[in-house]
Amino acid sequence: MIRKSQNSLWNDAFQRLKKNKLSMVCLFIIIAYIILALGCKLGLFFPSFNETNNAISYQAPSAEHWFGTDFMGRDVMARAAHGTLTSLTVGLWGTGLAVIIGTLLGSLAGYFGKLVDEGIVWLYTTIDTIPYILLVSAFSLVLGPSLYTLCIAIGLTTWVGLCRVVRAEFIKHREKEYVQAASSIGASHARRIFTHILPNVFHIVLIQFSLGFVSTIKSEVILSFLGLGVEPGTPSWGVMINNAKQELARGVWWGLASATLLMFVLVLAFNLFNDALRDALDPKLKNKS
Amino acid sequence: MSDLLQIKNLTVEFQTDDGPVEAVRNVSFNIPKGKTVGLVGESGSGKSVSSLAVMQLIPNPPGRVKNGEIIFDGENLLDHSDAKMRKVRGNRISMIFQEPMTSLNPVFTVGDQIIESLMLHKKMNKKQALDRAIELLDQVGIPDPKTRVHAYPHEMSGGQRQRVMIAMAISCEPELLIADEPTTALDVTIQKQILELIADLQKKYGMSVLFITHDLGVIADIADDVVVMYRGDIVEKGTTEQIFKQPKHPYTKGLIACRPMLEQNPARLPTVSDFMTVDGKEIDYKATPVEKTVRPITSDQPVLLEIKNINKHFPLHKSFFGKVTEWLRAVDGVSLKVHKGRTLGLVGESGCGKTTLGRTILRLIEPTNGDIFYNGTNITELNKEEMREMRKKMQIIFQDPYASLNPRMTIGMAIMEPMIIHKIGKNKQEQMDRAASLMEKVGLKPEMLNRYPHEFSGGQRQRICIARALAVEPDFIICDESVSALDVSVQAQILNLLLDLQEEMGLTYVFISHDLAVVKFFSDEVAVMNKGKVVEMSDAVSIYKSPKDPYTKKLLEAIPRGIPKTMLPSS
Amino acid sequence: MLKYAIRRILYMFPILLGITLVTFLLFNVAGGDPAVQMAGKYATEAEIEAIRKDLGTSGPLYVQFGNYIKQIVTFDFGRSWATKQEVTRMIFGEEFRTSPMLVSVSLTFPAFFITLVLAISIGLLLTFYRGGVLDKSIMVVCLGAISISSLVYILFLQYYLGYKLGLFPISGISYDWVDKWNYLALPIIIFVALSLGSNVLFFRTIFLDEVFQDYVRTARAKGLSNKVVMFRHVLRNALIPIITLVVIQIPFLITGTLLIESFFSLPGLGGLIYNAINNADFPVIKAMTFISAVLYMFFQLLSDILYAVVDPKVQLK
Amino acid sequence: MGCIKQIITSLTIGLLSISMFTACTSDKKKFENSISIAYGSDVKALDPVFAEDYYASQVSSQIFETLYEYHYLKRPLVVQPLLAESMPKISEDGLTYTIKLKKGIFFQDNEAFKEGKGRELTAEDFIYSWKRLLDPANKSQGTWVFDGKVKGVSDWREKMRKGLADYDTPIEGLQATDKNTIQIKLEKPYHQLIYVLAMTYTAPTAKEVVDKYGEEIINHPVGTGPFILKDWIKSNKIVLVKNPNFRDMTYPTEKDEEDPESMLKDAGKKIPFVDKLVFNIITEDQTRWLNFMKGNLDILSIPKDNFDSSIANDQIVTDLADKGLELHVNTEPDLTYIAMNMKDPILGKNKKLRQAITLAYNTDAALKKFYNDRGIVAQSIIPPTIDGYDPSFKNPYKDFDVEKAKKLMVEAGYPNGKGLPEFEFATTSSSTAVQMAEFFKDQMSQIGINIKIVPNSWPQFTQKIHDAKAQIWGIAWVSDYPDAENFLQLLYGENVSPGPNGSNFVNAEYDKLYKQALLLPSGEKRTKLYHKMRDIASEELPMIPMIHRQGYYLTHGWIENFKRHITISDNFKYIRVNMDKKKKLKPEL
Repeated sequence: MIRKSQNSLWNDAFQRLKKNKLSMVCLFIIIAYIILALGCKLGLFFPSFNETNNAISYQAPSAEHWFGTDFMGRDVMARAAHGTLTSLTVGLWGTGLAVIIGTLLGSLAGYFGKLVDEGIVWLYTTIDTIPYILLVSAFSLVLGPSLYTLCIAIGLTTWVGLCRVVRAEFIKHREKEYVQAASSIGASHARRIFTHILPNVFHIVLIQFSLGFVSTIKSEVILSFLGLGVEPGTPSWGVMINNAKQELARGVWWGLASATLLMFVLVLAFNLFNDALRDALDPKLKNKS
Repeated sequence: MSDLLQIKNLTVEFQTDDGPVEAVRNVSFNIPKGKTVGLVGESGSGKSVSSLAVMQLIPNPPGRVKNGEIIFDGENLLDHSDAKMRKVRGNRISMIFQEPMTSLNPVFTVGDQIIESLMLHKKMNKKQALDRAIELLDQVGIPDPKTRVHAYPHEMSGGQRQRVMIAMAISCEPELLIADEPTTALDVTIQKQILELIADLQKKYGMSVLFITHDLGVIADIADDVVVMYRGDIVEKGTTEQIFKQPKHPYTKGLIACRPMLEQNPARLPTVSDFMTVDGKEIDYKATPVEKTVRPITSDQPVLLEIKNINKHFPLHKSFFGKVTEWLRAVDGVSLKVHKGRTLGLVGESGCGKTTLGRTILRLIEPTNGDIFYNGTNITELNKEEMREMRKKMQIIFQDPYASLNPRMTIGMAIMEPMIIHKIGKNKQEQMDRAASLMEKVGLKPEMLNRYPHEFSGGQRQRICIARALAVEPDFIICDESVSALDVSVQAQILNLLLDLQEEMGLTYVFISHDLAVVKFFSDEVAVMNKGKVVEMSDAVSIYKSPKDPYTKKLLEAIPRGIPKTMLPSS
Repeated sequence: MLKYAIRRILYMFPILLGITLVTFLLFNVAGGDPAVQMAGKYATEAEIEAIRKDLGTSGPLYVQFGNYIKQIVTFDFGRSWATKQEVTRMIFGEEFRTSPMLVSVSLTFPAFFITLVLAISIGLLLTFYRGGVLDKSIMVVCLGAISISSLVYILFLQYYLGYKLGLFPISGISYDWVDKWNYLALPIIIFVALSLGSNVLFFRTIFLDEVFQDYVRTARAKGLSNKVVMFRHVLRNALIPIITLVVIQIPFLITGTLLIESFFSLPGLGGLIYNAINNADFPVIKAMTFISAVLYMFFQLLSDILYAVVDPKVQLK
Repeated sequence: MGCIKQIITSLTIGLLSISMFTACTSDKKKFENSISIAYGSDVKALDPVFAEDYYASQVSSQIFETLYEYHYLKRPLVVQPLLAESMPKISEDGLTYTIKLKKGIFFQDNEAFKEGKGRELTAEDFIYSWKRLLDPANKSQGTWVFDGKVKGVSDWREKMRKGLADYDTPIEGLQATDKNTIQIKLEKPYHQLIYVLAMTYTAPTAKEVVDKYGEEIINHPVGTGPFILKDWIKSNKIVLVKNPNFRDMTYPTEKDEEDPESMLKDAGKKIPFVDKLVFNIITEDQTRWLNFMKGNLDILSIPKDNFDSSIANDQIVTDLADKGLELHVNTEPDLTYIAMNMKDPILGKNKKLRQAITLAYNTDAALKKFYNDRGIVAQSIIPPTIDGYDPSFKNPYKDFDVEKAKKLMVEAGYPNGKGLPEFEFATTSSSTAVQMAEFFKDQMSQIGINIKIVPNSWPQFTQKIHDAKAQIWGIAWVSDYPDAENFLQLLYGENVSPGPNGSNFVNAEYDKLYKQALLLPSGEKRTKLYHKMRDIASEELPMIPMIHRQGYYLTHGWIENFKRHITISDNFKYIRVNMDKKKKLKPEL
C-alpha cells in the first residue's frame, strides 16, 4: 500500500512553520494553555477555584494566594486559570460556529452565483449593516446569558467577514482549470465544492479562524462590559478585567493584572503564530520573505 | 568591434528554506555594441536571473550576486552605488519583461509611465516628455497615439501593452535593451510583429539587445550571437549561424531539433532527451526522419463527433432592466465533423472562440443553440445523469498544467477520482493498480502517485493530466492548448506522448492551439477559426501548402522560421 | 454612472427591508415590555394595557411592522420610550453644536485620520525595511499592542494621563469649538493607541502585496528611486484597498465608540445606542439601525465611486 | 524613521499645547460660585408630571416648587409650608383639606407669558397641573398620588380615556375655591396627602407654558423655584442658574440637635447662595471619582470601591482631610431586600424554607462586602428615620445561623436541599448586582440550595417581576414620604403583580391591618398596627429585609451648609460655596 506523501502543501506549511523558532515557541505556549484549560476542565488543576472564604476577600497576593483573592475570597490565580477554559471555549465554539456558517454560505454563494449568491449577499449585507452591539445584545437577550449563548451570539454575528472572503475565493476558484477538469470528469457540485475548491481555500479559513479566535477572546471582555458575558460565577477574564474598573479604586490590581497577563500572553502567542501561519499557508506570500 | 557589456564569472545565489542555491554559476558572455545576443534556455536555466543581475534588480533578500563582474562601458555595475545605478537603469540599459499584462502600473496612463523616465533621465518638462511619448508610441506602432497616450493599460490588448513597454524602454535611447521573453505570452501573429519592431528599433537606435527566450526558433531571425544556458551554466555560445549549423552541445542540438517546422513532416519530434541524459551526458542520436504518413480521410471513415451549427453567445451589454442589448458571439454557427481515430486541429488567435468551442462540445459551457452528436447521440439533449455517463467517453486536457491539477490532492487521488466517480474498478486496490499503470503509460514512475502536484515540473504535470483523462478510458479527448504553456523542449515530449497514445488506444483528438506549426505537425485535419467562425478547413498538409483564406495565410506567415535567414533555402 | 447610482439606490430597498425586519423581530422577542416600565411602580394592568395601545405595541405584529415602515418613510421615529424625547433630536441634537453625532464624529474622525496617517507612514517604512530588525521589532510591538484588551488601555491611560499626570481633563466635553479639543485630546490618543497596531499590520500587508507586483520591477527598471517607487507607484496602487477599508469604516465612526464615550462621559451616539438597548427603547433602536444602515449603504456607494476614481479598471455600470 | 518620529513628536506636542492653552483659558471659570455634581444616568424629562426617578425629581425640584416641603435641618422630617401660606385646614371628618396660597409668588420669566414676564401663581394653576398629572394621555407614573384617594379622580380619568371629559370638566375633589385657595376632598382618610403635596409630582406648571411648548414642555421647565434652566445638553449636563426674580426666602433659623452650630451661621439670610448648579452625567465610577478628586465636582456619594481609600474607622482618611474634604453620613429611609415569589409552588408554600433561606444569609458579610459596612442590617421592612421604625426590634431569622437553617430545611422537608429544584435568582447585569447574586448563591450553597443566576437588562428584569415570572430577586425601595405605610404597601394583597407587591404576598390578617392603618393618623395606635404587620412579615418572610443603606457623601472644603436626606430634594438653595476657601483649596488638588 502506498503511503501518503509527506510533501502535501499542508505538510510543507508545517515544515516552514517548524523552521520559524518564534512560531514554535508560540505554538508551545498555545498548547500549554490548552493543557491548562483541559486540566481545569477535568479538575486536575485548581479544583478549588470556586471555594469561597468571606473572611479573606480582596486579599493582596501572598504566599498562599499568589495572585491574591477576589471579593468572595476566591483564589485569583485559580480563577484566572479557569478563565482560560472559558476563553478557549468561547473562542473555539464561537469562532467555530462563525467559521462553519461563513464557510458554508460563502462557498454556496461563490460557487453557484446568481440567485443563491444574491440571497446570501443580501443576508450578510443585512447582518453587516446592523450595529454589532445591537445584534449581539439582541441574541444574548433572546437566548439568556450563558457560556453557550455567548458562543452562539458571537457565531451568529461574526461570520460575515469570513463569508465574504470565502465567497470571493470561490468565485476565483470556480473558474480555475482544475475545477473545470473536475467537472469534465463528471464530478458533482458537492464534490467540486467540498473535495476540490474547499481544500484550496481552507488555509484562508484556517487563518480567519485563528484571527477570529483572537478577536473573540478579546471581545469577551467588551461583552462582559456590556453585561452580555458568561453566566455569573463562571470564571472569565472578561469579568475579571471588567470588575477591575471598580476594584482598581480600592487598590485591588491583582485581578486585572492576572487576567490581562494571561490574556496578553495567549493572544500575543496567537497573533505571532497567526502571522507565521499566514506566511506558511498563503502561497502568494510563499516566496517573498 | 568592442563589447558594450561584459559579464564575467557571474554567480548568483538564492537563499531558500533548504539553504543557499546557486541559480547562475560562473556565467561569462559579452554583448557587442549594436548587436543582438540571444540568451536561450528552458525555465529555471538562470537566463532571467542573469539579466536581472545586469539591472541589479534581483530581489534581495533572498537573492544576491555572489561573485563576478558586470562591466558596462568600462565600469563594473556591481560597484555602483544605488544612486549611480539608477542613472544607468532605464537610461542606458532598459528592460522589457515577459508579462505585458502585469508589468505596467494599472493606475497610471501609459503616457504617464513613459514620461516618467524621460523626465527623470532627460530632464524634460512634462509637455516635452508627453510629445516625445506620443512620438514613441507612434514609432512602436500604436495607432492614434495622441489619444492612446492617455489610455490606461487595461484599455489595451496584450500586444499593444508590450509595444508600450518597448516604447518605455527605448524612450531614453538606451545603449542596451534587455528583452526578457517579450513574446512568450503573446499569440504567434503578435509575436512576429513585436520581433520585427525590436529588430527595427535596434537598427534605428544602434542599440545592443539581449534577447532572452526559451525558444531558439524565435531568435533565429534576429540574433547575431546566441548563448545557451542549461541549469545555471552556459553550455554553448557562438554566432547564430554557428549554433544553428553546427551545434556542439547535445542540449543545443535537442533544442533545435524539437521544434516542429512547417517545412517538415516528421512522424515524431526529436526531443532534448534524445540527445542527452538529464545530467548532461550526450547520447548518440541518429535521426531517422520518418515522414509522417498522411492518413487520408475517406467518406467511409466513421464520424465520432458531429457539431451542427453551434452558437455560444455571451451577454456584453445589459440595459437598465437587465435586458441584454449586445451579445458577444464567441462561437458563431460552427459545424464540424471529427472522424474516429483521427485528430482535428483547431487553430486561431486568442479570442477567436476555439476554447469556448472546445468546452461547449463537452458541455462545460452550455451552448446557446445547436446540436452536438457524439456517436449518434445528441448530447445537448442529455440530462445531468446521462451527461455524467457520457463524460466517461469524452475528456479534456487543459492548457495550464499548473492550474488544472488540484494542488491539495495527491496525483494518485487526482487520477483515481474519475474512477471513483464512474465506479471503474472493483475496489480501491484495483483503482490504485490502474492508476499505477496509467502513470507508466504516460512515462512517470508509479511510486510518484502519492506525491502532490507542486513536486512536479510542468511537463510532468501535463503527463499527469493526460493520465487522469485516460483514467475513464475515453474514446475522445480535447487537447485545449495543452502544450502552449510548455517550453519547446517539453512540448515535443508531450506531443510525442499524445501521438503514441493515439496509436495505442485508437483515440480521437480535437487539438486546439494558436500555433499552426504545432497543429500542422499533430493533426490530420485542420480547421482555422476567426471571430467565432470556421474560416477554412482542410487536411493538414494542404492547409500549409495552399492556404485559401487570407487569415490562414496571415497565421502561416507569422510562424518563425526557426532558422537564421541566412540559412533559409533560397526557393 | 447615474444609471449605476440609481441601481444602487434601488438595491438599498431589499437591504433596508431586511434590516427593518431583523431588528423588528429581534427586539420584539428580546426586549421587555416597555409599557411595564413606563407605567411605573404603582401601575395597574389596565393602565399598562392603555399604554401599550398608545405605543402601538398591543396590535398584531404585522400592524406594528407596518407602523415601523411608515415611520421610516416619513422619517419620523416619534419619541423615545425611555426619555420621552424626540428621537431625531436625541440623535442629531437640539442644535448642530451639541449634537451627539458631532460629539462622536469629533472624536472618531480626527482619531481615525491620525491613525491612518501614522499607520500608513509606519506601514510604508516597514515595507521599505522589510525583513530587517526594525520591521520585525515593530511588528512584534504591534502584535503585542493588539493583544491587550481595549478596556485596559482606557482604564490606565485615563488614570495616568488624565489623573496622575493631569495632562488632560479626566472626562467630559465642551461645546466650545476650541475648548472641545482640550477634552477630546485624551480620548483621541486612546483611540489611536487602540487602533494603531492593527492598522499598521494591515497596511504593511497591503504594501507588501504591492511591492512584489511586476509593475514595481518595471518602475525600478526605469531608474526611479525607491522613494518614488514607494510613494508614487506602490502607494497609488495600495490606495485601492485602503480606500475600501477607510470609507467602509466611516459609518461606524459616525455611530461612535461606546467604550471610550462611556468612560469619558462623552454624550455621543455609542452611548445612545447602548442606553437604548438596555432600556428596550425601541424607537431609538429603530432610528439608529435605520440611520446606520443608510450610512453604511451610502458609504458603500461612495467607496464604489471612489474605487472607480482610483482604479481606472473599474467602471460603474 | 526620522520622518515618523517627527510626526509623532509634533503631534504629541500639538495635542499637549492645545490642552495647555485651553487649560489656561478655562482657569478663570474654576472659581465660579457654583455647585457641580454628578449623576450616574441621564435625566429624562424636566416636568413635574414626569418626576419619576430620583434624578429627574431632584433637578425638577430646584426649578419647581410644591405646596409643602420638608424642613432642611430637622430630623425626623418635618413638613412645612412652601408655596402654601400655612398648614392645611382639615375638616373634622378628615376628608376636606383647605389650603391657602402664599401671595406674591411669580413664575419664572419665559416667553410663554405676556411680555416674557412671569405672572403670579394662582390656585387654578395647581388644579390645571394636577389634571395634567392625572391625564391618562400623559402616562405619568405619579397618578397614584390622587387616583383612588381624591373624590372624582378615577371617574374623571375614565372619562378622559373615553374622550368624554376635558380639562374644563371639574374634578369634585380638586377645586380652586378662589384665586388663592385650593380645596381637596377625599374619598376616605388619606393621611399621606400632606407628604404627597411635598412631592415634585404635585408642583404647579403654568398652562401658557404647556400650551406654547406642547410635547416639548419636557425640555422647557418653568416653575416658581430658585433656579432656572439655562442649558441642557442631553447625556452631558444640565446647567441651572439663579432665578433673579426669586422671592425673598431665608435660611432656616432652627436646627437639629445633632447639627453643629455652624449650620446656622447663615440663619435668616436670603437664599439661594449659589449662582449656578451643574448636574453632570458621568456613568463610570472611576471617572466620577477622579473628577471629584480634581475638584471638578463639589459633592460626591462615595463609590463603593473608593471607600477603602477615603474612609477609615468611619472617619475620612488624613490625606483627604488635609485637602479639606468633609464626610457626611446620614441614615436614610431605605431598604434593600431579597424578594421571593409567593406564587412559586415551592417557595410560596413553604414558610420553613423561606425562614431557612433567611437564616443562611450572612447579612453582616454582605454589608461589609458590598456597602463597606455603611448601613444597618435590616431587621424588618420598616426602615429607620420614619414612624414605625423600632431599633430594638430583632427579627428571629435575621441572625446568621447555618445550623438552625439546616434544621429548618429538614423540617421544611428538604434536608440539605435534597428534593429542591434549582432556583433562579434574577438580577440586573451590572457588575455589582452580579457580584451580590454570586454572594447569595454562595450563601445558599451552605444549606444545599442551588441557585442559578440570571442577569437581565433592566426592562427584562422589571418585566419578569411584573409578570410574576421571577423566583427570587434582589431589589430596593426608597421612601417617597416619611411614613412606614410607603414600605408596608409592598406586601399589601391588593398590590400584587403587576403592582408594587412583587412578592405576591397575600395574607388576610396583614391586609386587614393595612386597611385599618390607612384610616388612622400618625400616632401610637397606628404604630401598633404597623408593628403587627411587621411581625407578620417577619414570620412569613415573603421578602428578606437586607440592609438599610446609609448615605456617605464627601464634600470639598468650600461647600458649606451641606445636609442631606434622600426625601429632601430641593436642598441646593441652602448650600453655600465659600469662595475664599475654594480659591485656596481648589488649586491644591
